[in-house]
Amino acid sequence: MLYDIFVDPFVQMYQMPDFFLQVLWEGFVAGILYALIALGFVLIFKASGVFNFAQGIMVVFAGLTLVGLHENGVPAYLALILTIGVMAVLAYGIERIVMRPLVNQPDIILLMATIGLTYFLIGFGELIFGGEPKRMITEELGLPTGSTAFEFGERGLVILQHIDIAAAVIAILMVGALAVFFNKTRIGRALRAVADDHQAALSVGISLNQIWAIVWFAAGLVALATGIMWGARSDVSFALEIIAFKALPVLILGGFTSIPGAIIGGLIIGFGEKIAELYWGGLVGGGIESWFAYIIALIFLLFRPQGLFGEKIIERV
Amino acid sequence: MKHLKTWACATALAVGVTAGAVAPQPAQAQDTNYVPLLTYRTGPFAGSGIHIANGMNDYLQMLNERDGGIGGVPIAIEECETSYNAQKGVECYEATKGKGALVYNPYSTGITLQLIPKASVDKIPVLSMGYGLSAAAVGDVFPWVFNVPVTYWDGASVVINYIADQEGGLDSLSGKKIGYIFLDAGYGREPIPLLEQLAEKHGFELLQYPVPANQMQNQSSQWLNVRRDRPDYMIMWGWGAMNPTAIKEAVKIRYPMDKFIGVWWSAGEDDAAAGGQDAAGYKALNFSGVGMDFPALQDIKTLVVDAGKTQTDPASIGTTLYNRGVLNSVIIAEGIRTAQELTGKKVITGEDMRVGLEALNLTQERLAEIGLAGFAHPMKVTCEDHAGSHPVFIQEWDGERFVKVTDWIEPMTDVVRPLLEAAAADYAEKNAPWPERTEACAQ
Amino acid sequence: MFYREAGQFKTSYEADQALFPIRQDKIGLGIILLVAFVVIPLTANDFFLASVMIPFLVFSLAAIGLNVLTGFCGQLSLGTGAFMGVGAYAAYKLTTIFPDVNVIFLVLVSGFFSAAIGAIFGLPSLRIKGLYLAVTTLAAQFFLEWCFIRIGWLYNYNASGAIEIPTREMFGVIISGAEATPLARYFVVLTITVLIAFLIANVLRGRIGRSWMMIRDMDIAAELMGIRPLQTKLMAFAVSSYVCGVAGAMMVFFWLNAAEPSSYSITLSFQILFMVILGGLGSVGGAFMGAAFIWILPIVLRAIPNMLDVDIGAETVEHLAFMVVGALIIFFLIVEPHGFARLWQIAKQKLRVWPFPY
Amino acid sequence: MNAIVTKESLPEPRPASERELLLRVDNVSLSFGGVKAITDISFDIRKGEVRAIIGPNGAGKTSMLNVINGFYHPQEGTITWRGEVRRKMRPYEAASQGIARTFQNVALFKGMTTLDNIMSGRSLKMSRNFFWQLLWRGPAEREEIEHRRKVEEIIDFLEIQAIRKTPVGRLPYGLQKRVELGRALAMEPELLLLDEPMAGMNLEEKEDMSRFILDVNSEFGTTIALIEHDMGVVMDLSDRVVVLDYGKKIADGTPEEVQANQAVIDAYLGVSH
Repeated sequence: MLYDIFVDPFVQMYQMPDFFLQVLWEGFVAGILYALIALGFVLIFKASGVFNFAQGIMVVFAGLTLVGLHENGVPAYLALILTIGVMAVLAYGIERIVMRPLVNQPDIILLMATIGLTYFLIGFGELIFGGEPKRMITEELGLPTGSTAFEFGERGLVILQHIDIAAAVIAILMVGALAVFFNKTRIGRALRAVADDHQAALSVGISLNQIWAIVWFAAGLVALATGIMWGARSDVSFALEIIAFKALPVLILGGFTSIPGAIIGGLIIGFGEKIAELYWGGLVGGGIESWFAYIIALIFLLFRPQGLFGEKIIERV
Repeated sequence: MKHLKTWACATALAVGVTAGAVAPQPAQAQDTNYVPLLTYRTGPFAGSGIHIANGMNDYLQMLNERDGGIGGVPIAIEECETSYNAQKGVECYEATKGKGALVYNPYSTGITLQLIPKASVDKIPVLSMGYGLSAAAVGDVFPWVFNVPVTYWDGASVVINYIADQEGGLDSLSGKKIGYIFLDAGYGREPIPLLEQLAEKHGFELLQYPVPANQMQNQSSQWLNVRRDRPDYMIMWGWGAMNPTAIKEAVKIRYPMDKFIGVWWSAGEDDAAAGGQDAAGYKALNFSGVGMDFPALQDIKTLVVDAGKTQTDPASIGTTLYNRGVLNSVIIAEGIRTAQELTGKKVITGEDMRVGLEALNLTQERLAEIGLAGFAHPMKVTCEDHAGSHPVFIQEWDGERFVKVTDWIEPMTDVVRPLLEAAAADYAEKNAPWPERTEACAQ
Repeated sequence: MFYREAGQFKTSYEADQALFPIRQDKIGLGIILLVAFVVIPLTANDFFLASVMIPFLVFSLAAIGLNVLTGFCGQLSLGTGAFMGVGAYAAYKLTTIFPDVNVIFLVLVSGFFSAAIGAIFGLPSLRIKGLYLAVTTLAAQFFLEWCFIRIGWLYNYNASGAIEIPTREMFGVIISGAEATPLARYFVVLTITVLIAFLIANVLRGRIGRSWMMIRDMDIAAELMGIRPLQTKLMAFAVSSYVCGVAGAMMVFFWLNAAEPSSYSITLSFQILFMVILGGLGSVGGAFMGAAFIWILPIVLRAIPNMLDVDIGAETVEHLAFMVVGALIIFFLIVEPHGFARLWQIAKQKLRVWPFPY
Repeated sequence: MNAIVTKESLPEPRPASERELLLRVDNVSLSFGGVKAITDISFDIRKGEVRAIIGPNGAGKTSMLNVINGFYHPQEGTITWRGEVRRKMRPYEAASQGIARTFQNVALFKGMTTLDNIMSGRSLKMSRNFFWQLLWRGPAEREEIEHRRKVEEIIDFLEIQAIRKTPVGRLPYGLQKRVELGRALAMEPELLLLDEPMAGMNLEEKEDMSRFILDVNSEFGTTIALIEHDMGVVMDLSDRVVVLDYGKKIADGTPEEVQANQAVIDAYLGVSH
């Protein structure tokens, strides 16, 4: 037993290095996707202090809109543009109808409002596009399919999916674009001001409503990218929502306000759960992926409640 | 503290609102046979459920349009949405049983299990066609439950039989590795005892890859494990969104698709299409006809679908799951017809339906008569055997459609039947006092 | 005019601290109990009892349980479904181990198992607050769900992987299993729910309930007033999980009859959470109203097309129900964050001054 | 000076500095990640006195109270409470030993009524366990009523009968402060820490509050340590004053002594160090 826990997994990693590399790659890809979902959370949390539970469903909703439009005869790229438009309308609507009347409410109320939003979007999405899973229009969008295999060692093989590579590239580009947006543009600077202090931002003439609509839209774009990538890996359906929960432990590790934190947290969870599942999961019958990330987060919280990058919390009275 | 005070309103609300709104609709008019269909067109398993629902609905509707029902009595069809959710399943059951329901087809193992003990109490049979509790095939213990034409254990043994054929006999299974990837729920776990027993008997190694229900779309770990273990064959027990994801992942790790065999619930065109051309060679069990070259299906197309009387997408007629739904309705319809013949009544009850189903004898000739020659294997239900048929065939995905590649393959009845009987006895014991069979055998 | 407390003077603190200090409320409660225990059993049909009242009462109890934790103690939990599952599996195991013991007693005992599990998962609450705590309860949800599937002992290694409820009787009346009439099951569920609701209301108005609200409203101040945070929170977790566990056991024993692990999934957690939000955080009465609303709304929505003879697909109604529930949650959070319970109080306030507007 | 009621108008048995020692702070230092909040502070509080802690903003006054009731744990130094030396203590332990306090920004339980808020101060004195609470009738109810009587006395004393059943969130600021004082009094503390009890009040409210503080001190014999910015109030109310600046003690003595102290004058006038 002890051998199985402490020795055997490492022996396996050493004996099958190609497989270990493949596991790392899968962990990396999963981590990138978790990080993308988490990124959407962070954007909104930074600007408005709202923990957007609906981010997961926005991923599905964006993907579903894209595929649904295409199914109804809209060409792929036009569908993409229209979907971006839909996400913009959605962002504006959420800001106007949900967020604005709830300004200054306690966190927990805002969280619950986004849970309500989640249910609304599930019903709305299924009502319009139907409840069955849909195939992502990967090829139509010009995204690469297929895979490349690298020989490794004597009979080793590492297979990289082109779509996964594309996901990684797009994720990096998005993070880069967000960094530029936050640091170089006027709206970006305003966003950071809002994140620091709502009142102060207001007093220097920044329109909170506008800013919030913009962050929700940005989160919507991130959701769309995530939806396309994850949809290409499996299917677009509301069952994806449960996977979006994985962003929560990611956020706990990375902190709620840190974009690099979201990325690193995502990667830790991605690597961690794949390695745990493949090398240790068998000991308890496998399938531990469904809860492993949460337990990591829980244990982590006990020792470092402020997250990886957060500062130590000093309580005041 | 006035917290309790307000629950005044709660009950008032509950009573007031519901009493008006959900008062049971009057029982169906006396000149119809009422068949409630528990379906799911939404929820995580909608992808599979929609086609089944359409197939079931359309065939019965076609009978109404073409023949004016069965034996001259129209069928009252009512769909009730369960979303594959046990809460709603029970609600649908309670809402429809009072209207003279003849038979229930829950399309969910969970809901089937809830209904099994109720069937004998409420005198309405449960028809779980190729799903539910395998042990229910033992008619002596479960007089009210039918799982024609085949149980999961039959299916699992057919897969092993087929693999043995490919390898040159059951003896050559020795030393082979067979992987089993399944939905980690009662449904996927059910075949494990049989597979384990066969593994011991024939000397192959059984490797298990459970897929948790909330990880259906995130299977890369399971398939990495497959890649590491390199099983010679893979068997899949999947449903809903699990199927297309699994096929994609299999393609991804370059698993030889011709050695990948799914159960009949993993046999949907949509499932295999997720892997596209690369999935060519993927095999699945099946017991209902492939394609739409059957007169009855043509009738459905002209009388129901083209007439705009259903939600069915015309392209889906003839697909595996749609045809599965049709077969389910064929069994219902033939059960009603048999019951009418045996009882001499036109409008029958659930009890009559049970008798009809138990005497169901769907021969080649009869299949041809109803315009479905070769659509299914002949079925003959007996009082002891509520599965009544058992053989299944294997179809293969050629990149665009499923093609039947084997003839009907017999299951290992010698292994399966004792297991079924043991399981039935176990069920009866655990649910003691389980009622003895009192229903007379009509044969 | 009719609802007025003028002229009702309280001459003792006992009277002032009663659950229903106003006479009309006492009468109202009496009428409701009369309706619940006498009128409904006499008049309702099986569908109303089995598919409306029983689920409504089970959910009400679960919502009271979650309300203790979230509404009164301020600890957000998304693991309610799993805690209910612990109760259900514990009750199932107890009936197999002690087949001769009264099943109601076993259901009530099963709550202690979920209380213990709840307290264990409540431990991090000492250091973790708010949203962070929600994640730890998600850990409980997913981990326990996995256990229900993986630990065969929990479901007696049934081939189906589900728990199936055996037939049990009390005083010669069958109260569980398929042969139990809806009426018998209704009485059992009603009695347990009313009893537990009453006891919990007692706890909430006393020292312990106050200490939970202190933690909820300002944990630091509460600690400086001598409240031990860990003890108090753990007690809230345990009491809440006990109530949820009993509700979960009742759910399978007196309602569903058989349950797979997926019956206790995160969907159930959200269902209960919505009942608590809509009913009103921190209100026992609100739990009943929230449960009534969330459970009955879809039934009514489904019945409407039938009544109007409009042909709407069953799934469309389902989607609409999702949308309506989601929209209503947002609506309530915006307009009246305290849910139905506060609306009811406002209505009573208006009634008190009726017919004058002020 | 603002307050009408002054300490001088009340009888005084003997000078504060000679009374029995209640609490002594010895060489306490506290820092947060390198930032020093309190440096090497020592002073004492004696039974029955009104002790003021004053100083400019950021002088470490609130931190000092937080140290006394166990909310912060000092890195160095000791606290002697009724002759027992302690260093680390949880806030609830401090409360159970008879230290109560109010807060700079009102820290009432916003979702509860005035009555419940004050009842919450009785938490430590109530003991009926969970099972009696479940039953309610009998011991739990009797206990509740017994404490309710005590709370009603406090309500009468603070003249807030009319808002008994009002949720405190809806009360004006001045009344909230009064309820908070009531809540602390309900604990029947030996030592009552008041953190700026008159901040943000108008003249009339300040006078009321001053009267309550003096009444508490004289009628219940409660020892009081208070932080206050209004120098007039401080000078009128307190027996002895300790002055902090930049986390250090710069003066300690009677109001008259402190007023004359050059270091205090410098600190308040902002003379550079």
